[in-house]
Amino acid sequence: MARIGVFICHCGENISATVDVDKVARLAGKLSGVAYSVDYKYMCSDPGQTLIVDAIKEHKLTGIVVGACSPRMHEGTFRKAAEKAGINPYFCEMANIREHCSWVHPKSDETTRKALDIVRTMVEKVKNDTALYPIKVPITKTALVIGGGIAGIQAALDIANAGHQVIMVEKSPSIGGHMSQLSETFPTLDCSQCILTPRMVEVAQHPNITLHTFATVEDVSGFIGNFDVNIRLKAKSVDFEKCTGCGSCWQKCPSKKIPDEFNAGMSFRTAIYTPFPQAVPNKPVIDRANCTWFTKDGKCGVCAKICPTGAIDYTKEDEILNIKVGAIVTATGFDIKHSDFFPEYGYGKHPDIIDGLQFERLASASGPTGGEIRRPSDGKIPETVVFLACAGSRDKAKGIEYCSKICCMYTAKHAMLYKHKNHHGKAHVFYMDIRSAGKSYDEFVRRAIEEDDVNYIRGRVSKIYEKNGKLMVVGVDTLLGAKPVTIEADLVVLATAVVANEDAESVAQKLHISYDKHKFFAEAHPKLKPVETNTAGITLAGACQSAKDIPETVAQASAAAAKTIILFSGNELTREPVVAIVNRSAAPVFTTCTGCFLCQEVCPYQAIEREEIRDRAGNLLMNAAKVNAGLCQGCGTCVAMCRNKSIDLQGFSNQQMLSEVMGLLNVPFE
Amino acid sequence: MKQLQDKAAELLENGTVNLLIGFSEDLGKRPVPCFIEKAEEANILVFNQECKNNLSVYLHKKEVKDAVKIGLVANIATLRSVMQLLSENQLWSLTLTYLTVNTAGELVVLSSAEELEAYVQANFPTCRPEDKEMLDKLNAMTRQERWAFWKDQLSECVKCYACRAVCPMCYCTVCTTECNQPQWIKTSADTSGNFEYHTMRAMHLGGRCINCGECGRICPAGIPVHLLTAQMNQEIEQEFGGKTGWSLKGGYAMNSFKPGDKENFIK
Amino acid sequence: MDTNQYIPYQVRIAEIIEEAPLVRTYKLEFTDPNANFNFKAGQFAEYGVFGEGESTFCIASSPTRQGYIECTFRSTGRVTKALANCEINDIIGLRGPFGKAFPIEEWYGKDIVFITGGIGLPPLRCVIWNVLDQREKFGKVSIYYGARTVADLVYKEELDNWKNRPDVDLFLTVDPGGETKDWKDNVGFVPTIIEQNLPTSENAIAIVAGPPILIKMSMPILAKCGFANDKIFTTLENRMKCGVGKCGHCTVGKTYVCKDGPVFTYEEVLQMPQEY
Amino acid sequence: MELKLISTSDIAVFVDGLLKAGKVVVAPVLKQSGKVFFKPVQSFSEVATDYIQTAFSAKEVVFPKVEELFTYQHNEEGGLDIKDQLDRIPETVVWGLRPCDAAGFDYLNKFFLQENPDVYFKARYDKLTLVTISCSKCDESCFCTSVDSHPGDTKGSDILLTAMEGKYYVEVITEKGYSLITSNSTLFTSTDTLSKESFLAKPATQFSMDEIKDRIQNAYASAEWKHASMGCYSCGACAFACPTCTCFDIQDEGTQDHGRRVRCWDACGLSQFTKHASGHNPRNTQTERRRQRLMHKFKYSVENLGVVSCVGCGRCIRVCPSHLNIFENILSVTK
Amino acid sequence: MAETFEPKIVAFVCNWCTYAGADLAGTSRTKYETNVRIIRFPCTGRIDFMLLIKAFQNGADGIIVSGCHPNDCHYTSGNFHARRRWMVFKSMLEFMGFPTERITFSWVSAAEGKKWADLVNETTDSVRALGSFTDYKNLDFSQFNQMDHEAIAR
Repeated sequence: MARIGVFICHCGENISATVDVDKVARLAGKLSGVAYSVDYKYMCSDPGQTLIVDAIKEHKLTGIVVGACSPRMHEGTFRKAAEKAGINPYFCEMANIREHCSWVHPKSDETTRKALDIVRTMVEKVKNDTALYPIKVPITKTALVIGGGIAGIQAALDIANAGHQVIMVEKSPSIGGHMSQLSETFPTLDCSQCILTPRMVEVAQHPNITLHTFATVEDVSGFIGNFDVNIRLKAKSVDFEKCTGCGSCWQKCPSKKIPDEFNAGMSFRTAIYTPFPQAVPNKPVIDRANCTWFTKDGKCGVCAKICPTGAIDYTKEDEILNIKVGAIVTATGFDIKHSDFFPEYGYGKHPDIIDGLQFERLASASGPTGGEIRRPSDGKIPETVVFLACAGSRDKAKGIEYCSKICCMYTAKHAMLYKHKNHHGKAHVFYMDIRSAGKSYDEFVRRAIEEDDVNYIRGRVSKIYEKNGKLMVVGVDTLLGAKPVTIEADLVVLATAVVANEDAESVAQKLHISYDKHKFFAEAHPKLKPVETNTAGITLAGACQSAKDIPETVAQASAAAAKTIILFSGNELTREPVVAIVNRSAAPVFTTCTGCFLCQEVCPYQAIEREEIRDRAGNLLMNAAKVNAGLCQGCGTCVAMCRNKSIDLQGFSNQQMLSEVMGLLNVPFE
Repeated sequence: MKQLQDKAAELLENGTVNLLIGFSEDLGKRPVPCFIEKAEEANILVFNQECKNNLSVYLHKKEVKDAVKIGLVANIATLRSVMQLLSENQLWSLTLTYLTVNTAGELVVLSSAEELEAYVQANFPTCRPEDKEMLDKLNAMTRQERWAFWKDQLSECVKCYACRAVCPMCYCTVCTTECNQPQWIKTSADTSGNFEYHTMRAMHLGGRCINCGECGRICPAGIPVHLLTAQMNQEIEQEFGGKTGWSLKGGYAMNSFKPGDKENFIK
Repeated sequence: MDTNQYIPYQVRIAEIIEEAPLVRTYKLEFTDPNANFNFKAGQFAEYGVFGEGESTFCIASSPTRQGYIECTFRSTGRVTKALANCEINDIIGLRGPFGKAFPIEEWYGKDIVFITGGIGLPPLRCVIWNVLDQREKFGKVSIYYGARTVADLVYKEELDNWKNRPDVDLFLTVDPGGETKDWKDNVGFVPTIIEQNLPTSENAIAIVAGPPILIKMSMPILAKCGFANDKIFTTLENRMKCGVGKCGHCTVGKTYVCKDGPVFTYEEVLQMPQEY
Repeated sequence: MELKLISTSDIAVFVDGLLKAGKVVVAPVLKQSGKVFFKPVQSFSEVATDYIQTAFSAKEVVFPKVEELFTYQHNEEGGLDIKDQLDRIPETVVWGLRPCDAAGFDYLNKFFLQENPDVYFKARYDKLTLVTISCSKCDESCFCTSVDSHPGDTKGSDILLTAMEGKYYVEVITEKGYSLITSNSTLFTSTDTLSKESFLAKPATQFSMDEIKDRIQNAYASAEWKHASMGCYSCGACAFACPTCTCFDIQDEGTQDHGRRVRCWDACGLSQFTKHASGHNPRNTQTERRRQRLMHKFKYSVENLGVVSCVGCGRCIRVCPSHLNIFENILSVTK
Repeated sequence: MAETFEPKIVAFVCNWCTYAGADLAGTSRTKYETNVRIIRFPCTGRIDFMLLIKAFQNGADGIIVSGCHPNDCHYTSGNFHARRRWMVFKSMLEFMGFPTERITFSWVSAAEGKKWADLVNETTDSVRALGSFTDYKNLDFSQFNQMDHEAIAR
């Protein structure tokens, strides 16, 4: 049998006050397999640890049990001590006789007996401990950033600046995301593009960043440190090598009636286009769905004719690019509900009922109106504008219980912008609560109310209808005795709810990350792992996780970058060896696994793979499960699932757990 | 019968199958499993209500596996178990052809998993009335009465493992009973050892058992072991839905969950 | 009343030698001073760890060495693993001696050829010492022994001892690839080595033990040398439980390896069904 | 041999008398499963009378399915206290077993005691008296007449009862038997030899040992084995039901500190039976395993102990999940 | 032991919630019955039903199985799988006539030190009321060993 040392700690008085530590140590010494047993005032103190180290060496102990506090407290400490003494740290177990015994029971024989039971149980476990060694996983020090919005940009720059390769994938023709559409930003009212575009350019020019716009993630396999990703490079129909970005093609393009996404559909673009003047890369792509060449097979072809460098290539096909990366930052961003979501506001049929993003474009100097706020229907400057906060958000009936978080602030901003541009105009804001937590946020709202006298009405708007050229906004003012109010407006701006992208679900499935019922991606832990996902090596940045404003997004992006950089800081990833393994043995047995693979489904981490076992001639002999130690987190659910005990969990093995039960219940002699 | 024999002969003749597993009659005119490799032997085949054995068990047998291309004369329970086996990634090394007789008494030949699935779903068996009756009887008993019942029954178990041997779902090369590091199940056939063994077996088969009832039928001690799994399947179907041996995609209730699963028994 | 053959002696582990990876030798002393455990070369015993069970292997020490027994085992299964976890002074169970021994007396005056590989040496070690301890009674003694790698060779000191003895021809070898830099002996499979140094068969006995493949390969060579099948001895190792010809695990045809064996002449082996 | 008569009505008195005398009486009992098992009874009223054959043989009385070899307990000196249970075995009467089972005991006796006597068997056997009842009925699985026995065979019995209308014809074969009836001698009246024939069942004779004995010699190589064992599910039902199967396994139950060592039934038909720790299995296929079992019954045991170790009780046929038929197999492999 | 029957109760708990909860009970010095012995698992999903059987067979009178509340599992879904397993296991034991009231399932989070203490007390009381668990112990002889014992009794 093994030679086990038992070390009973007094923890000052904490244990010895109610437990007869001397008796425990004495009786533990009689247990079979226990070669040495002692009690001491403070085991965790330096002399205490030295005592352990010396005892291990002197008595050639093969394992130790420390009867002291909770393993959650000092397991690490004593395992280090064991290692220092030259035995594998996993031959050290803690017997929790403080939290689970001395602190919760009065001084009595019972308490002492319980302490001894706990010690004996762990002795039995140690007898069945095995040497475990940290698991090393090699790491490809390249990061994939999915999404070229501010979140993606920030993360990419941080990682790249730390000296690692970054591959950025953006589905639209230019990076920049929603932020590039914004006019000014709260609470400082500085111009969004002025602060964003330099970052965009930095990305484009950064030696460590490879940018793929007009591209999407096709599929992802592999695991932390070793992802294998296929990227679909959509056919741009323009050879970026040759294209100089002169722009003559889109100036000449005949099909000019395509709603412009960048301007939220309030202006038109051509079929070959760059989304906006400061686009990065500033080179056009052909929108094949709307290009006459493709829709009316081969007619037109103007752009090809006039292109001075002959960069146009209609024959280009989508390409699949395979890349190997070690970590993935998911920054796929968000979408908003549009006015057509609201029956009570006329299903967005009325051109002058617009959403926040459209207002941003109206207010933006680069927008369709050059920054003058004119209403879409007739281009008149509206005299009265009504802003509706919480349009859709916090509304069970609409299936969106959550708060979209940014609306309160940008509504205030919008009202302010309007007032700054039309001092005589009237701005009304319907709101439920003003949520302006955040640095100098509330001051900003107060400014809107007090300095720019925006009229804030607490209440909801039940309906909007048109009456002789005016939009009748019918609501209630809950503060002034809940009386109904009706405002005749020229323009209504809905602060519509922030929602997940429509393709969020499929993206999540490709990445094997979980998502909540609103299709926002789920973090690994709501408090302690807000950036990681359940799939090791994949992090979240920005509004793909939940509605966020710019500073929050940037902060999280940097956090995601930090996580990635930490992962990249070593050449290999070292993980706790407490992982499941499927047994393997020599021929003719190979393994007892029958390859039913019922375990695969229970694994939350997709850590169970299939292995084909073949003979020398290459004939398939059997299929067997195999645990990817890089992915396994050691929950052991598969172990309890496995009918013939082919999977076992290192550190909590069947042998160990059963021995604990047996040891606990079979009292040898008193 | 003639039809069946001719078809079998044909399949053996044209090499669609190398080995045909079916039923023939022994001296006592009881249907017994038979194994036919030559077309001319096909005339010994019989198929009737008395053909109860679940022949899919033989598909795990080395001597059978070696034949690779196998024809199975099967009752619906057998076909259902094949479905379950396929969903559990077994039988991958075999090419199977199934011969059965439908309710109208016509011969049906199924030569692909898809055909099999369609046929099984169309003719899906319900819980056997005699089992249902016993289950209700037992469930109506008091806890102590049930304990007494099983104690008396299981005291006769000698651990011959016939129940395991005839079970198509017990295909593990090393059963938990043979795992000895650690030794989970006492080798002793004393009553507590028997309780252990049968509890374990039932737990491992719940949600996988296809209710063919063979284990109970053949128990030399006459223990109705099949009731344990029948009860569990009933339970599982009620609570979590899903039928065993219904779909090639599987759908094992015990390796999946719904956030809203019943938990009224949890404090 | 007859002695109860299922009650084990209690023996104390007096010495532990790490022979090779997973292979250990224990020197065992009887706790009961007047236990009369008289064994002959080739017999085996049941070694038991209480709570885990018993495992079967030969007695590796020579009956000419009294007062203790030695056993050498590789930890593979439940019991041998438990045995391997034992420490000096631990008590283990011992039942035996069981089985037929080598008819050493009949070999007086003859040349003895030992052929073995890997963990097959322990069953022969007992015979080897038995022979060497009464060296004068025998003719030439040659030992052919090999293992997969140098590390897998067991009884390393004794091998040196035998090597340096003028009255023993030791042909030591390791499988190709198993050699180390400072390995001076042969490289190649045991049968090859025999081919290169053919023993003379007249008035000689050959004893072969080891992995089945080794036995299979060696037999034709010995035949070529002119060894008659009844002059070749081997020892079979089947799964055993009782050791007294009752439990039935070790049966090969009608033969109970535990009581009719484990020592057989090659001729006897050929009579049996090939189920071992 | 003493010959007696006892009236059917006195049987109960006799058995209950044995119980009163403190003997343990093991007799056939009908259980709700519809099968008949040997059980210790408290009164004759529990004893089943109308049965052809019990589900399992009576061998459990001398060779329990679980035999506790000894218990062990770590003592403070670091050694172990080891105790066997041999002294606990009570005087036992097995009532109403069939002649085939009794013949089985005859074989068990040879097997366990001829060489390396087994103390556990001996302890139980010494305290055992077998009261056999001849068969008046049989079924298609019975074939005792094929293995040198018959429904009125006295082999192995201490007392053989044969039912004749209103009374039983009592053949007292051994000392044990004699002492049993003297304990209650008033119930018995002496008689001359009577002919049992007309009261005995007539099982079909499948073959005669004489023809088999020679042909079995070369049976090992027969190609028929594969076919004969194809249907075998490799369970242990036949072996466990068999009155002469003696294979067992030895296992420890408990911790390293204290527990017990038991021997429990094992079967050469189970795939793990011969498997080495290395995974190498000398009898890797069911064909080899079933051949071993049948050859043992009809050839090896003859060579080792001079007797056929099949008594023709037919249990293996009745319990076999796939209705493998031992005499069909024997006939086919000795063709 | 004292004249009143003191049950042996084994608690199978997960490391992240209930074990921590029990630690919290300790740090906040919440007193409770001494009858419970805790065995620590990484997750309720790891708990093999065989261990419960083994515990009862080796003399446990009651068992507590406890882990994270649904959705709080450190490994996201271990407790969901466990929950199904227990539900089926329990009903199966009931079908076999096993006194399942001796098993208490519970969710105890790392913050619920008080709940842990209460759980232990309640379970101890109820099991104490049920008395010693003998059903398994009484099984523990094959019929013929049983016979031996009767014989010795005479």
